[in-house]
Amino acid sequence: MAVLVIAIAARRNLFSVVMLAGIYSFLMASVLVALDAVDVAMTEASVGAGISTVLLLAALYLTKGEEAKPIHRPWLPLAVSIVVAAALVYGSLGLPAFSDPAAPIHAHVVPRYLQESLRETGVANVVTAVLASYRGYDTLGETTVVFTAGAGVIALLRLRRRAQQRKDKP
Amino acid sequence: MRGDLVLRVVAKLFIPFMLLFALYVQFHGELGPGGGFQAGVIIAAAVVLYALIFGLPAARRLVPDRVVESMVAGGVLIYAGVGVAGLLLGGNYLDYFVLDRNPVHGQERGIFWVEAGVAVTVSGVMLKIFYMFAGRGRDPEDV
Amino acid sequence: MSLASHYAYGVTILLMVAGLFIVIARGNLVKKLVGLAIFQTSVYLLYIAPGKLIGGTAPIVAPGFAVYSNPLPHVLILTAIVVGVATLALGLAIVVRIREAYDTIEEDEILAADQAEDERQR
Amino acid sequence: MIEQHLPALQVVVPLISAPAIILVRRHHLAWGIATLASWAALAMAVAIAIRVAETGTISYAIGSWPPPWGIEYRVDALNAFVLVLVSLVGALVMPYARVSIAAELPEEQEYLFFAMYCLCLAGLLGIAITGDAFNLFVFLEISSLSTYVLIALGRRRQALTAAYQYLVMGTIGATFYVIGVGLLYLMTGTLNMADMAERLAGVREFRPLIAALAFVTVGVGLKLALFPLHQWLPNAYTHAPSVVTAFLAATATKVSIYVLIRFHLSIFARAPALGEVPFREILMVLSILAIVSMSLVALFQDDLKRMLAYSSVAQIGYITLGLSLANASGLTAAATHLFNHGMTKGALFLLVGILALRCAGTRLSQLSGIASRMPLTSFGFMLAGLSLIGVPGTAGFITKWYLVRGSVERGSWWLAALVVATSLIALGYVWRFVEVAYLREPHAELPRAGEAPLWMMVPAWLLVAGCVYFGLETSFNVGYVGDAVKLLLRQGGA
Repeated sequence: MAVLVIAIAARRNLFSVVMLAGIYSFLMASVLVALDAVDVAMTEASVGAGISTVLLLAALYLTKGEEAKPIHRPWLPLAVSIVVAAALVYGSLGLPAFSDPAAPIHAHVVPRYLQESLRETGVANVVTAVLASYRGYDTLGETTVVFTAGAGVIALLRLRRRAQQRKDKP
Repeated sequence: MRGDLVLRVVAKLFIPFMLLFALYVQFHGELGPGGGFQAGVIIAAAVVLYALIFGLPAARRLVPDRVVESMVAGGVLIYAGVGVAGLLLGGNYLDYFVLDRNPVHGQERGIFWVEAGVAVTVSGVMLKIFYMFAGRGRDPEDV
Repeated sequence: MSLASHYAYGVTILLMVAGLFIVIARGNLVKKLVGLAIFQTSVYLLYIAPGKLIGGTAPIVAPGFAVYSNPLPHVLILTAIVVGVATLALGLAIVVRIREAYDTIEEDEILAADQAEDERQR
Repeated sequence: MIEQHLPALQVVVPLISAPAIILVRRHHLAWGIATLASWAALAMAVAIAIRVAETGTISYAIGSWPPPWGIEYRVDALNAFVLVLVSLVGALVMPYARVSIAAELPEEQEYLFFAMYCLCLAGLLGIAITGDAFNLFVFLEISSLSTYVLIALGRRRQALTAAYQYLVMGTIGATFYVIGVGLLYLMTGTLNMADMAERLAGVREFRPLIAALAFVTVGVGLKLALFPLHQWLPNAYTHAPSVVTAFLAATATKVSIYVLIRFHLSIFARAPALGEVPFREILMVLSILAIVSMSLVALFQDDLKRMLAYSSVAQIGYITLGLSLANASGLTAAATHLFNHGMTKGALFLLVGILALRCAGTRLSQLSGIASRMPLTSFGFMLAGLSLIGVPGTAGFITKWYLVRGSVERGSWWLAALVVATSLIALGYVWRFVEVAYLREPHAELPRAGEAPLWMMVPAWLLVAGCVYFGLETSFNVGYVGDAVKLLLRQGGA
């Protein structure tokens, strides 16, 4: 995966960048399956590798396929990235070890979901139970986010030619 | 590509199964992985496949823009409406317990409708976005 | 606290920073969005990886299993994925409009066009 | 029975009206629904604020799942105050939007604008009211996505680039926030803010907490245009439609500041980790840099909208300066300035919108002698400008007074002097408008039409009147904020 990301950074043909990003999503999905997150993996595969790729290709069709050569030297971005990485490494050193059942995330809040959800909601898939019931309000928010994006795309792309010309010549 | 007989036949065979699979994912979400979001994506994908093979205008006749826009808004209204129903029946917002005399059945009913709302909005939005992007380049006056 | 136990975090951090770098360093508007998507995707690992319990199974209650991986991060990340794709769609719509208005999707060329316009108005 | 459910309805009413608007599609009806929703939101916010003042903190469990398993809405004096501010500005800009949007947008886009506006309002209210750290992220994204669209609807093509720039920076900010919350979740196992605060007190491993706080601060800092993360703001404010600029300037950054306050002062209140890193000192240095540099930049702007945008970044600096003082006066200054500056900037941007509607543009050179044609607008601008400077008798003065007091209490006389000195720079840029408007010969291209319709004048003047009223009558904002500050300091165990 790391190799892929570096390839994405280096490639200037946008078409291959999009393809590589799709492969990246698939790899991510398989890693997620390995981590027992089947619902997430399914979504990532359909969204990351499916929808995103289609959207990017459609957008590329409407724009152009090559990236111009970067002019400035990437020192500032590099510096920012290194600072962020340092902060993350610093923070992650104090985190609980991988697969430690005593870690707070396994000990607090979650046990009720795992033990009670079948009895309380009648749903065997705990992810669905938490998603739609315990934290159903988040999902309402999520649906609204999708709705916002949809309405936003309508608002942005519905413009007729007339309105655009006015925009071109301010 | 639009004239290819094999493609047309295969697509016609394929699309009903995709829709069926979407329904499976939708209703099976309580037992296995899946749910409204994934089902919505699959429904949208089926129509997108139809558009790719029979052309965008044909797909737009099959599922007109007005319907899609109503779906975009309708899903959110269904979801939020379940919440309001909870309020009206004397519970808190998004309270599913009060939706049925048996609280567990109430939960199941609430989850069912909520997932349906998600699926409707998601498929509507995905389809709308596809129409928007795909229709943009082909507009005769917009080259 | 062995090195192996933090391997997952290491990978996550690497991916995250690479995505962030693409966003800031690249001038092409589409590529920036791809970088943004990678940046967001890598955050998923930060949530999901610690939720895994070795020997555990996916959190679907069934007889015969006692140890499940943590479902809460899965729920959160499902939401995050959806938010990510919504952002991407909106971003691309804006890019398409920018392309129509400026005839380019390179940041430098857009800046130059804006400056030229400012000069004219003065 | 209904009062009990107000916290949920507060957010849900504007949220439901957005899809309803998409369904009806007619732009007059769309305006009607949006207006109804925003005035209803105002009424509910006031009702909630009164209840909080009477009975103390309200907790509302959504879906009847008890926290921390379900999502909790938790309203105390601080967020009730923010709710009132957001919904007040939201309600006031609606009549204005009726005329201004008809003038700035093609008719087929109007209903979409109002839908986006409702979503943005719902998102901002949701951020302010929620007691769950991840739910906050979801509503942050609702408000952000709709904001990007609202900005991109601006008339000129620069609006698109401004929206894109904001989209990229805003998404990085939101992702940073998620990283921060993720780290907190890994250390505490909970997402509920109150629960988190309690459990943080017991966490002994400092490093993830410090990293988490840093990520949340930077992430929210991007949204609130904390210097030097403010690059998106001037472009966005300059090119967005006038109503949007006024609404965002008065609310969006203020809500983000609320989030910052919430994290630093209530969630991390009892975490021993905070003492390890000089967050307050860093914040103070950044605030001072923001105030001085951005005030100077504003002084040399040619475009009125852009001048006000830079001045916003400087004013945000005053708020964070108050936070960094970390004593009662400083916090009071910060919280009252949320309200006062929201009102002042809202008024100024609404008035600039009127100028933009009537004149060729908002460059100072295009506005010379405008006072002779539009005396009410110009006079209103001057009054609100006085509040921006902080002249006694206006709302802005209250803030400056508490800031100076807070600095003196800490023994930093130089800081007090700095606050006074930078106010003089604000005097400088407000004076530039006054000079151009009142003392120059009228511009040849000035319109004959005179003042704008009442739909636009009344909301703008209500805010101007608020700037003066709240400068003389301080029982609402200082009184209410006093409660909030006491609560915050008590949570800190101080």
